[in-house]
Amino acid sequence: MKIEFTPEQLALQQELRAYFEDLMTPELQAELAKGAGEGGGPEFRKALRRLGSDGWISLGWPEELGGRGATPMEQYIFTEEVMRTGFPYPFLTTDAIGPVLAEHADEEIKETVVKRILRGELVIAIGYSEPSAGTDLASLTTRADKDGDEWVINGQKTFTSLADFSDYIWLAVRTDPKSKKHRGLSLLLVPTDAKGFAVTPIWTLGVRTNATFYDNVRVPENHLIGGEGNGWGLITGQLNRERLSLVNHGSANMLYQQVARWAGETKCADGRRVIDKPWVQSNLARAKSGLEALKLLCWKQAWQMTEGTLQMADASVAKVYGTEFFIELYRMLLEILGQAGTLKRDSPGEILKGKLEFRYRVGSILTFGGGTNEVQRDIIAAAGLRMPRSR
Amino acid sequence: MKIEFTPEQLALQQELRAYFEDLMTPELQAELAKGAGEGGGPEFRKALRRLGSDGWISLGWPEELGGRGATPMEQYIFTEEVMRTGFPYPFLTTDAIGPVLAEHADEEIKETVVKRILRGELVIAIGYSEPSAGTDLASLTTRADKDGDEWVINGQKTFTSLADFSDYIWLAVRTDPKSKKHRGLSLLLVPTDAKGFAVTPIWTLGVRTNATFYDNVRVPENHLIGGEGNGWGLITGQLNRERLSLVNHGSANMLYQQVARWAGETKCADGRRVIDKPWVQSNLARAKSGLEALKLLCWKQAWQMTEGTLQMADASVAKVYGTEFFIELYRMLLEILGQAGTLKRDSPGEILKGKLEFRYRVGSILTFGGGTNEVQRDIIAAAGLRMPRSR
Amino acid sequence: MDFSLSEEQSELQQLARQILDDHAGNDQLREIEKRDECFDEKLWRDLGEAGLLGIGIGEARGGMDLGFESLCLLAEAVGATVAPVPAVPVLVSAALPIERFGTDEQKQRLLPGVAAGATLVSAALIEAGSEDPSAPQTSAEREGEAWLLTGEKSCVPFAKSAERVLLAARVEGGVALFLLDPSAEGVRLLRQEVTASEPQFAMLLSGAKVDARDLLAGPDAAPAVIDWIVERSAAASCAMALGVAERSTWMTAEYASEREQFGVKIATFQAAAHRAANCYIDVQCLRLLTQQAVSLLHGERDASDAVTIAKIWAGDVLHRVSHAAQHLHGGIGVDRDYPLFRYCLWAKQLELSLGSSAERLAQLGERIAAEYRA
Amino acid sequence: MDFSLSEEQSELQQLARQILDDHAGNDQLREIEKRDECFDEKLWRDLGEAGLLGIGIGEARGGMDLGFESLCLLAEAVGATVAPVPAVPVLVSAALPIERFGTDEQKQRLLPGVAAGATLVSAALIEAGSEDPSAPQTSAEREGEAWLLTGEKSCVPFAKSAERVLLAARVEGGVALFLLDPSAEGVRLLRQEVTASEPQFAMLLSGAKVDARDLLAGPDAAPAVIDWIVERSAAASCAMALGVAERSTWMTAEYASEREQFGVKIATFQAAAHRAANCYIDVQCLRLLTQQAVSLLHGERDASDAVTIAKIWAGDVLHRVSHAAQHLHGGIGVDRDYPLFRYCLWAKQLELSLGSSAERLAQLGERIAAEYRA
Repeated sequence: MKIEFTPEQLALQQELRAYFEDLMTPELQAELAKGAGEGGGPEFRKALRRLGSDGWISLGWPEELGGRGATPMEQYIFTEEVMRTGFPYPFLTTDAIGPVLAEHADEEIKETVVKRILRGELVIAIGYSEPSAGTDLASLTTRADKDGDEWVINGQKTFTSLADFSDYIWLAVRTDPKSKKHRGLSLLLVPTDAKGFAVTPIWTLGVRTNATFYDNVRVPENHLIGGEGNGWGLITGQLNRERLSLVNHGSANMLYQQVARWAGETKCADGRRVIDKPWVQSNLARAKSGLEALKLLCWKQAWQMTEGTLQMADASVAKVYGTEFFIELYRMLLEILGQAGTLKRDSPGEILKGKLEFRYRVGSILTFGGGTNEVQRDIIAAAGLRMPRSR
Repeated sequence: MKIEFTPEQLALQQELRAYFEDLMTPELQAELAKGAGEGGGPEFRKALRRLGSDGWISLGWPEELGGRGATPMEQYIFTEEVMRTGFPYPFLTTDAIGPVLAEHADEEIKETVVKRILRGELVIAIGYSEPSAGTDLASLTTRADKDGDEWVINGQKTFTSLADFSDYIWLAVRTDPKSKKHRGLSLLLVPTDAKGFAVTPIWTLGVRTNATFYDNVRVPENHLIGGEGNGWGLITGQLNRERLSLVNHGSANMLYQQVARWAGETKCADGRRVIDKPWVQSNLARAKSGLEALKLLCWKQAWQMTEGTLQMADASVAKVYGTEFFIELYRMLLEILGQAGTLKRDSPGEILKGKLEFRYRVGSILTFGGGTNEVQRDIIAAAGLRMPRSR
Repeated sequence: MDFSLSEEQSELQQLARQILDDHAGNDQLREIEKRDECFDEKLWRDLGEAGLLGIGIGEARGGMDLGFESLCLLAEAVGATVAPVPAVPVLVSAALPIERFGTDEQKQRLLPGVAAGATLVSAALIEAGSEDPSAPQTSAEREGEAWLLTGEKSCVPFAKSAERVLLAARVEGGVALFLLDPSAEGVRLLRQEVTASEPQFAMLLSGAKVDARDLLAGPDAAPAVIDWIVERSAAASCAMALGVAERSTWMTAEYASEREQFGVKIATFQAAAHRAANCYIDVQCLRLLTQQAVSLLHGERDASDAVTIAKIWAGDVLHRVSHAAQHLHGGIGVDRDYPLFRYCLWAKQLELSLGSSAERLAQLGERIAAEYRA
Repeated sequence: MDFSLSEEQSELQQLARQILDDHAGNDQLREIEKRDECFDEKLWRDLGEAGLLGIGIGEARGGMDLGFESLCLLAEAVGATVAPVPAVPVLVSAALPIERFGTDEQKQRLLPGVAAGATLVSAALIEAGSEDPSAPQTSAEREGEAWLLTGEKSCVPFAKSAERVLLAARVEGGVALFLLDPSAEGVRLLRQEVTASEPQFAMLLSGAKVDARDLLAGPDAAPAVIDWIVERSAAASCAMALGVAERSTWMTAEYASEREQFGVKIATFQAAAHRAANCYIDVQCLRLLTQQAVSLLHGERDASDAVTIAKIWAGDVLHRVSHAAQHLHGGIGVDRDYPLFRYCLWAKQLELSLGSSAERLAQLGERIAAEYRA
């Protein structure tokens, strides 16, 4: 057993930390601050292209697909450093959809899409959820019908995040109208400049997301990826890959450190420091204990992925623990800031740029997003503890 | 609103407190300490007869059944004072079964059983659970068949607490062998000196309980109480009445006060008192906050019973909250005692007579006993929040 | 022992709920949230016309003088509708202490307008560097009969539209309470955006002048008055929290009873039903603890522990219920087109105001230690 | 980064599990529990013969010198079987510091017997009035070359059958560590009954004599040695806790998968399945935190925070898993004829020993404050 980074892994971490400090120019930071940190502006595009040309986007891609073949452990270190900076790196484009396209798409799409993903020129949004197909994704009704050598798409998606500035939608559709549930689903790549495609914003507690509409949208037949009727496997595979980045330890740990530093520096009216109060110490200690478990769950999972020994229940454990711990973490840290913790970014008196005020609002989507925690617990009981399923 | 005892209620409380101090003689306390506090010995019997002759047993019985017609609020005050003393008052005999017998039994049984209950001469054990009918009580299989003017009982019960010294078993049986689930159940009063009845101990984490066996046990037909096939209503009615005494505030609050007093008096190696440690204060504060909610849930429920406005969900709320809070309360208090909290009564160095060490062990049965908390939560969702039932 | 409302209180509760429900539809709230200051003046005036703003104000000043229990029923109803009206800061934190401790002149000058819904008053309870209301850094110096105040208050609700803002400042011999005119010279107001939609302000005071007639309490009386205010503000905010948590719970139960996934109502998943049941238990507990605190304050009894415990529970319950509600709603729970999000924002706002659970727990622990230290 | 066991460690784990499982059947345990001292001497000798008692002891003294990670695998296996053998007090709290800090003579005299299973040694870490191992009230005075000890130790496992008991006492200039012969004059042993079945004793010392050769560490070295012992004892008790919690979880999952109520397996109730899933998550977390602490100690690295955090989690996980297991088992979970009850008793015993979660959390908080106090 050796539960720490190797010297090579530490070196990669240091290299990335320096790289991102350089990447996050004041202009980029200002642009991100103006939006809700979701990206899409010109500075964001510029930084993304730089990440592409510096070879970081292909880091975790298999060598046979033109990638650098980094292990999941190295990819995890990359993810952690990205998330520490707050750069809205399009992980779903670069690490979930990109490699799938590289493996399954034809030469034309490889030229027009895959290469541009690797160059940091493209962002792709995910179009899965529908108003009545959320947790129960397999019941989706958006359909695509074959008409000659084109697919004709009709339907509506909800919570299509990033669609307002994405170049494509990675769209789950029903291609066999007679099929039910997870059979007969396929994945299509839909250019956002296609005729009949429309976006309207959904303003949420935290960031903007979108409803997207498909009114006889036509795409060529090679835009169906991975074979007709094979959508379900691609969707669940992607959700599994996504789960680890949802509960990344690095950025949560940074918040803890920032609050601890603030509490260590800030004096109360009576001259004591905030951190001198026993209840503040207790909140920090609980935060640190919880973060330590999160760190090890992430490390273990990245290590298991590297070794090829990741079990289904393990990914669910990290997802459930991490997302529910975040809710508690933000609370414990906000209690330390007190009422000043309710002040938003740019308000006089805000602490840590209102970051916690914001994080608590966006953090609430993680327990149901990315595979709701009830389903994850069902998986843990069944796959982890071999208990009979409840229905 | 007036959320406190009336002067009359306070006077009753004071009267009872003095009465029980007098009742709990050193001899009785020594006898109880020798057993696990469950009663059954000669001093216990003596005290119970005194409670009978002083009129306390009939306190909450309706006047038309020979009782003093006290309100549920007064009865609650009585229960709280009893539990503070640690006297193993046979509530199920006196307040659950007794009034049912007084209402439903014939004159003979009223003479031989009911009067003796009121005189404090009898203890009756409850025989409901069977090895494969615990939470799902309605699936019980112990049967009674009519033979002439007698019932012939065959079967086995588990967790028949107090059966080792009780005078009767209040036994749930299936009188219609063709019936399923809660139909066709009846209640019989079985004298423990009946032929074919046997008791063997079940030693638990905390106190002793029993398995009881019924091998062609014969009882006269008037020992079937409340009518053939009417058992289910009597059982659930009794469980509902029982629930409030399970989560009584008084004795839990006394433990809190005793630990707080100990922490206030006891000095650490460095000369500080135990209670000077912020984490000890924090545990005490969490204990007190939780106790305060329990107190009010109990008061409200007793008040609602007095007013006749108790809703089904309310009783379940108090049961779930109280039993789960006890588990946390014992932990918080034990943490304050530290490793010395693992020392049992009579061991050198024990604190508060090992009471907490013992309570944590017996407390664990309450979350499933008396109607498991899963079923209570089903009730709260359905009856309290009008949500559709899950199965 | 009596947990019931009086007939008068029930009627008042009905009335408040009716007026608030009429104004607090999703579309109406959305319109008001577009304004610079999220405040429904029409609703406020309607409440005034119905007499509800005068619950805590004496009859001689146009109020109904119905007592603190009734006032908290209004606060609860405001929480249940998340109506954009400043019931707690104006009526409890400011008007109530003026009614109780003010001079006749102050009462006559300020309270009839408050009761009618024409005048706002507010209170500045915290400062940038100190959230302990009884330990202000702001100081006041005599200038003739008047006072000059210097310091920085933070998170003052409705400071811009208030006629007077009640605040504490250090003076010789301790702390005093003043009624500051926020439009006076030497006062700078900076708008603060907070989690909930309430307009709040930082108040920068550089020699801001307060007339002698606007002193509410001198150094002898002020510490007790500050505790009096904070206890009532906290209890009223628990009542508001109760409204927020209870309505969130019901919205969640209803949504789960209608929303289908996997071909069944999600309420029929035992995990979802039990999560909602836990909210129900939490709300019941918060209701009882709030009632106890409010009822003791109503009778001017010692309520320090009762208020502290209610506030601890309020923070815990708001946190748990708010997240359970969002979780069981899924995506729609965070959508600003669906009303739940306001409850979640108010939940966090109330949780962190007037002492978080962690801070209040430490406070209670210290009191217990003082009680039991032999 | 490597979370795997070495081949040697895996084999050792297999061996330990096999021997322990052979001895720890319900009937066997019941027999042993009838004895005055709940201790399976046969099992202990078998472990000794298999070399497992010498994991932490040098080869020159009949041990295998396999390191702390391996020793904790044994502790975990003991926890998983709740076998009545004193792995942690004898092998970790006492033998390990003798091996590391003892004189050659001490090692040669005591450790070969320990490795063979013929000799027990133990450690007295707490006192009646002080559970802080580094702040004993017991004192030692010189008498010629020897020492006379006076004071009162509490909860000393196996004090009656131990050849020597390691303990700390105040001396001039600080604290020193001694190896006391519990059968020496001036030592009175009083049996203590504790939650778990382990035999423990109060040790009353009134001028109990310790030879010069039985001094383990003088005042210069002792404070660091005490920390060294406490960290390893705590980490090993986390490993034991892991075994207890994991086996409880599996017993519960299996029971729920077989027990029927309402005509279905109770595992098919989502509330029951999710409660078990929560135990699984808890156990995974405890495993990782324990591995981290143990692995750092194995490499003689700074592990203060890692040990403290593992112990906090151990307390929390034992508490939660133990109650979930009992709850989901229902009545049979508290029946002393069914094996679960032993796990629950050991859970509480381990939770409250060597610093409860609440106390350890406060300790961690103080360290964080020292780190960040600017």
